[in-house]
Amino acid sequence: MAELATRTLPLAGAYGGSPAVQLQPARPAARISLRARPDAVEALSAALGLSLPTAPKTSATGGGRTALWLGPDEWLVIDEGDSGLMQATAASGAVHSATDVSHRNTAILVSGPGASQALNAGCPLDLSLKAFPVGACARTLFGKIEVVLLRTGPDAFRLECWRSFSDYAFGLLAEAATDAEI
Amino acid sequence: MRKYSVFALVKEAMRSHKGWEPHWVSPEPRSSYDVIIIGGGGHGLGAAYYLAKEHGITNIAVIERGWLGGGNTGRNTTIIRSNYLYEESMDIYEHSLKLWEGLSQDLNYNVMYSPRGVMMLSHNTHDMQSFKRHINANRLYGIDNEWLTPEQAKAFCPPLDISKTARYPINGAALQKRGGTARHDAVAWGYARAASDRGVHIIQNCEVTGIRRGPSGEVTGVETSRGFIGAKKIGVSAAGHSSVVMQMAGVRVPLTSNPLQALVSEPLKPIFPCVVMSNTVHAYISQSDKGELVIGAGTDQYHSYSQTGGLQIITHTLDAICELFPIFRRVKMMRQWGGITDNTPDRSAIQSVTPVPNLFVNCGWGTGGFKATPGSANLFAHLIARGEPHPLAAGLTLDRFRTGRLIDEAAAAAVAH
Amino acid sequence: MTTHRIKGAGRLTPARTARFTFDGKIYTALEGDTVASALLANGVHLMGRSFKYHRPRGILTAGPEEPNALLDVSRDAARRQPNVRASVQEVFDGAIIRSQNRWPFLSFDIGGFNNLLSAFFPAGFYYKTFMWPREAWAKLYEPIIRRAAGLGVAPKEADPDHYANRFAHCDVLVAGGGAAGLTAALSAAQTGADVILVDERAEVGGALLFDTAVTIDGKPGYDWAQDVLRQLKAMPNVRVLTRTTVFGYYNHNFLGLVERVTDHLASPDAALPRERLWQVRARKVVLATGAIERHMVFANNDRPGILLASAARLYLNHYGVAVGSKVGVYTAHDSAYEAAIDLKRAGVDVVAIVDCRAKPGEAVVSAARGLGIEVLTGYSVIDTAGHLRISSITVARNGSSNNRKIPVDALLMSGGWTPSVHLFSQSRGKLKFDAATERFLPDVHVQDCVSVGACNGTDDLNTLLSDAAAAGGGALRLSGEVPFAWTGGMIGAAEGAGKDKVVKAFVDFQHDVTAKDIRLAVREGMHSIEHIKRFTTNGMASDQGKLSNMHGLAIAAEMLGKEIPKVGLTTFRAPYTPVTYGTLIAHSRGSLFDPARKTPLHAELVKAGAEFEDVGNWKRAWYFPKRGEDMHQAVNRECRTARTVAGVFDASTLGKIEVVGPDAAKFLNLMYTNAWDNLKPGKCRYGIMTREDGFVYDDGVVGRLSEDRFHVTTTTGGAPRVLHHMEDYLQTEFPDLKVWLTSTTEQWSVIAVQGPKAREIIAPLVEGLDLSNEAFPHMSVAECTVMGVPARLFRVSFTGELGFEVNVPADYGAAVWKAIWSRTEAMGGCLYGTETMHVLRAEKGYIIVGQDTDGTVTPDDAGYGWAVSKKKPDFVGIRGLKRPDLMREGRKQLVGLLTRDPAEVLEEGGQIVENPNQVKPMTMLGHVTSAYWSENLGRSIAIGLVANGRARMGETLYVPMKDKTIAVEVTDMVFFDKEGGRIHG
Amino acid sequence: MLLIHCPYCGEDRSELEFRWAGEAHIARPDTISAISDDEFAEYFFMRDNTKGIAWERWRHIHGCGRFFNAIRDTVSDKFLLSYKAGLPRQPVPGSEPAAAPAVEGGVA
Repeated sequence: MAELATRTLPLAGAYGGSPAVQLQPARPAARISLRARPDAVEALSAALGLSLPTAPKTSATGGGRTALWLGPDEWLVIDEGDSGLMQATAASGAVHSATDVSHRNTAILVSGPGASQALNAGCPLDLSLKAFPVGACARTLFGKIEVVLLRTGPDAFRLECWRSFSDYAFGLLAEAATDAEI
Repeated sequence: MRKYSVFALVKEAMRSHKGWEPHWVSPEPRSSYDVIIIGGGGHGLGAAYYLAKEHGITNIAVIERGWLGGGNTGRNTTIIRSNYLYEESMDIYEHSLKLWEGLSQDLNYNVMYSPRGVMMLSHNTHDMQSFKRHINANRLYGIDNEWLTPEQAKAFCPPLDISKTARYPINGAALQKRGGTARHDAVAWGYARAASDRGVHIIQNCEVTGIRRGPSGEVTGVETSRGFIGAKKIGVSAAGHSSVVMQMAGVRVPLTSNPLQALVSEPLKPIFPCVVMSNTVHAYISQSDKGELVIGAGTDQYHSYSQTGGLQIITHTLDAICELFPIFRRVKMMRQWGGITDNTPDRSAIQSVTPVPNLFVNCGWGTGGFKATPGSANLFAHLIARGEPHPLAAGLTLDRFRTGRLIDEAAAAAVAH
Repeated sequence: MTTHRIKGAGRLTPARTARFTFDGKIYTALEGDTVASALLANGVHLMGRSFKYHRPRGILTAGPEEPNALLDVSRDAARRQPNVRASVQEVFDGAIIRSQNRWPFLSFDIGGFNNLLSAFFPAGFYYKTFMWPREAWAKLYEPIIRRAAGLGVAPKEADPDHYANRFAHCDVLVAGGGAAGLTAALSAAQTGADVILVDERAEVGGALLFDTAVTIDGKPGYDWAQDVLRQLKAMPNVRVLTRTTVFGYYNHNFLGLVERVTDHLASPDAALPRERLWQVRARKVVLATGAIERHMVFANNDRPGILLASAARLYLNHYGVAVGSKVGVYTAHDSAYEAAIDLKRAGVDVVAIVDCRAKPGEAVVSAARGLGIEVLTGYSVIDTAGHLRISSITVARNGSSNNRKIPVDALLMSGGWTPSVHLFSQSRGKLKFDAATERFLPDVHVQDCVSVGACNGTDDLNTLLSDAAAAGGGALRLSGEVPFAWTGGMIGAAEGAGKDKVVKAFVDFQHDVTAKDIRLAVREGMHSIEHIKRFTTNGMASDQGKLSNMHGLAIAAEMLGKEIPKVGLTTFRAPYTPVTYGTLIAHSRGSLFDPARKTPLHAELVKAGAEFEDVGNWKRAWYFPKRGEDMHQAVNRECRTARTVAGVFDASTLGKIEVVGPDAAKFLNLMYTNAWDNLKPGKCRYGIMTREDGFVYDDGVVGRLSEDRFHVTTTTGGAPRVLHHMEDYLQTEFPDLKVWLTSTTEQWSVIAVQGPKAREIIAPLVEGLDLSNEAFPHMSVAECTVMGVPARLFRVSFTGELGFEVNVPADYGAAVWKAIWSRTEAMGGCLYGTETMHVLRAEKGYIIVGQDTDGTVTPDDAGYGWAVSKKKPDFVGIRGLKRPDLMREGRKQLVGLLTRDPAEVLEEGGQIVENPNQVKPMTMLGHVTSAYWSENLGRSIAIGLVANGRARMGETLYVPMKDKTIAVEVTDMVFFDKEGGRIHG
Repeated sequence: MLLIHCPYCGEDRSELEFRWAGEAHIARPDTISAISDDEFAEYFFMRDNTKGIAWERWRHIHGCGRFFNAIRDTVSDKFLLSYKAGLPRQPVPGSEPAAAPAVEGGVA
């Protein structure tokens, strides 16, 4: 049996943040980009063990998995536990497209009183709790890259981006963190 | 017209400049003219001048919606060069550059043509291939354009950063020494004065609202905000508004009018000797004689006649400029504005007869309008006078979009594999 | 040095001082002083030289509209800032300040000779001369003019400071923190709305800072303002931004603000940005931008010591500084009287108030006379004297010729107040001209914004307070008193500077534009205000016409015999005041200028000593030099080794799109020129994509993993635009197809192993797959396991050798790469980069879209006519391909080019001609698209686009270069292993 | 910086998230292989380039990813309506009697 491959994570050893903003590369997670028409939502929700959100800017969690609404026929499903996402959707019996993007994306956890200010250094969205409550998510821009934002708490966000943009994302967050007030 | 010279200036200084004549006459429009040019920018006024000077046609009216040179002529970043790629482009832009070289003397009006050199920066292998293709084609066509090493580029333009640690290090540059800048307002006023002196009527604040046509479909004149004015021939030279005017004659054209923004810095002592352009980092810069850094970039993405654009275009432009010239980061932006560029799918102009008899169109110059002004005007005059294009402008037909014989200057610069 | 600080006046604390140098001399300022107030306190008025005539100029204003006192301010060599307004820059301890635009000294400037010769330099003189001889303009005249022009010196070093950006949203943005702004902000804040209040000064209050006689809510104006500020700062839904300018009002209530964070601090915290750019989307905007006092236009109105009346009041009432000891006043507006009254009460000798109006406001006149000040109504100042400082004014009763000289060391002037409608105009609001008061005022608000206070032409304090409260939307009700209701104001030339006069009555101080310049422009046929502005450059200086626009317009209208609104108004453009480039750039610098995209194998490539090149925003391994090899030697070794043993290459940047769904094959049939429904799962096919116009747009290998799942690859540069192109057609032209697209470019590390030993290298790492030719032939794809990891293995080759591409989930790429590379190295194989990849594929005649094609090349031109399906009823490009010019004879076609001299390597971009001796402009047949030295063939090879190329096999053509002409033979494009056996090895 | 209403997200978003995609309601001819050269030039190249009320396409590329249509005044840059792809050309709000088909898109 040939030796087993090990993982080399993006942002390994990345360090930054300020008293107002803590930055932490997220643990590796399983992810699928799920696309389907509305008529397949019920079957896919059952297969995944959570009810896929159908309203814009919303997410849903269930069984350690989180599903983010990205478009009328598009979700990003993240599972930090064991994966099995592809197998689950395949068994749903619904017509759909599921594509493993676990390694395409990586994520940065942004938390602290200055979290939304740091994000607003590059993101044009209104990140007040009123406009972007806990559980809200959106694909948007952060500086010169595309990201997916999920608010996980009043002062906590998960920023998903493609692997090759993660140095840029972390660098901009680190610089923006020093400019955020408590 | 009174000849301008240092002697005239001294003489007038003695009597506190009371004796200067108006640049142009602003007559009431006649009932009809032999030729009407729609659009009082550099191209329109120039065409009237060359019709009078080279084709002996002087019963002409140039009709301008607002004030002379108020469109793109007064809003561009005044860059002049002729090192384009395709023969059709080289023909017309080199014809224009040769006219630039003698324009002040021809018009007896100092348009301040300043051949300080236009340097296009190469940041990667694709840029190098593209520029060398231009350089080789230009050489065989008799147009000066030379390849510089990064060190030579730095010597020619000292503020340039050629360090290898830059995000997109410079691996060379293409320099056209005869390229440079000129004073845009002076081009409009110089042509207007010379045309007016030869009997051309210049009619401002007169918006064309319709094109009237005769029994066999030929043009017979224009409806305007100041009444109907007859014409045997009509030349449309309305830049960003070309689609609007051509549709008055039922002719559709392949244009999109986009805002093109530019900005100037506060005036500085001389620091920037030439013109520098970069496709990859996407910006271009020169310093005006008053000392302002004149900076321009790409168009806003959507079609608009608002002559304003988004702040993000300005910030992205300045990102690029300060990446190339880090010492300018503390300099301040004094003013930003926008023009309306008429862009064709292949980024080459249209100077052509149209399906409507005696209706000629000169448009689609996009971001290349200023540098083309004398050449375009000169050849458009030939087209209007003779009814068929001058050989140097033969390729710029409206029909090329039917046959597919495009002159794709845009593709030549597209990003690589 | 006598101090002009008045005991007990102003609001600065005398204890805290700061020292700075101005042109080498050391001065002392109080903390909170601006450079202007500090210099005035030390009796210094001379601060600059004008642009054209280099006339000595003093501070004129106390705000951002300052045209004269532009200084060079630096902390150290790198932190040096030109063109800084002395009236805005606060003094910090240790500041090094220099005057500009003068040589050798401010007090003695050679440039001043221009003033003597000014008769020869009227507006627009440079259009009339400098035309002989032809080259002289660029070589002689222009350099001289450029050296004289310009004000400050550009910094010489890169800026070490950093800047920040903040997108923000609010319900109400209030521009201006004066009486109106504070009221609107408090009113809005009390409704619970999110409010941002912005003021360009260090302290709120606006006009209340100098107008000490005003009381609001029973308190002195300044105290009321600071009290409201405390209330606002205590509210969580309010953000107050001082030292911040709203510089731009863009579409849909989007506003650009610049906050000056550290420029006033002696030793700022290194973590702080120097300035912060705010990009605010406001639901509603309240413009409370006040008004700017105008100067008077009269002969020699520009000597140092001549200031705006309100400026003198601010220097006295806020900074405690008297601008002079023998002060004259020349006015057409009542407000100047209060300046005289304040100075008189502070013990300063106010020698005379000259009011050009026959009947000014009685209250202010009697108040002034009550204090013993001589008030001359119906008089005018018709001249001034004094070189580096004003020494006297000459006054005369209007219409009479006998005049009288009054010695002064300062002259305050007021032509009245111009409502600041800059931001309103930027919001594309429509202005109207109020003929009674000769003011342009907001008329139609186009965006969700409202103007309140002086910028709306509201003079009465209580109307202002109620309008502002209403604009805020809250229940706040305030009232206040003012001692005098101001009347008056004039625009245009004053007495003694009329139509027939040739005196220098300055309209635009910085650009030295006089009243007679504007009249000259009108005489020369310039009748539009835009022509007049551009011909004279009136209003084109760094203060952008804040003081000069209205005067210029009035003088032009008088010459034209037209109503002012008929002459028009020039456009107010962003920014309101100049904005630092660094601020607009904010974070986009250095490594954050543009993302540097690296593949998952990047670290390994660096360890292996790779040189990198930029491809789009990717960093790609270019070549792997060993022991002092240059690129040429490294590439030759890599090329040789790849074909004799094996080469390993990082192909991760290639675009990858997963096309999934029952209609996947149908969709690909529409998007690519070739057919896909007969491609069996486990097989691959090379696809060419065109747009509707029929020109090659992208290409790549497509692998079918199952009935409804395709793994589509695109060029590196093409990845985003191909996906966008596909989504465009899928969503709008073929919406009924059940298929979806997902970008997987970065899901996979892609390790290409090419060469005779390729199979031997990867075999031990691959489980669950028979790699033999029979089971896994060329152009196959299979899902398997590599080193225990789920992988996709492709049997594809871009080198013509036996080739595999190992696709493993990205994070595993480095480990798999190390394993493959150690086995390859042991067998004598090599790593290779993009340069070698280019050579090997060219040896096989494979094209590169974007290099061999440039958007004007059809599939047939490129020799890929076979890939265009003849059977399919429809695909994108099917009609475009059949257009006349794309079907005509003589199109440029890709062909091989072999130089007669095998050692000669052509230059990519070289032009190809039939007859090298033809005279220029030559007829060109095409150009060299790819050219390399081929180590494997021991000679140079090239590919080129040549008119009618395929019909010219064996012909000799020529590539004329600068110093030589190179003969080439037109050949087939495949140079190496023509029978193509190796790929099936 | 424009503020654009995305009919799928049901929210106004900054122009940075969008990409302009040309004029709307230029349907690709059904049997495109059979049309004339003139008809192809008309379809692929010729444009109204309207000064005033224009029907155009946008894509919320860095958002929900959907193409949609919008009505915008190209002089004031004011959006009058955004509506989902697939709907026929919508009338300018307030200019047509109620007979026009139900407008699914949101109002800018």
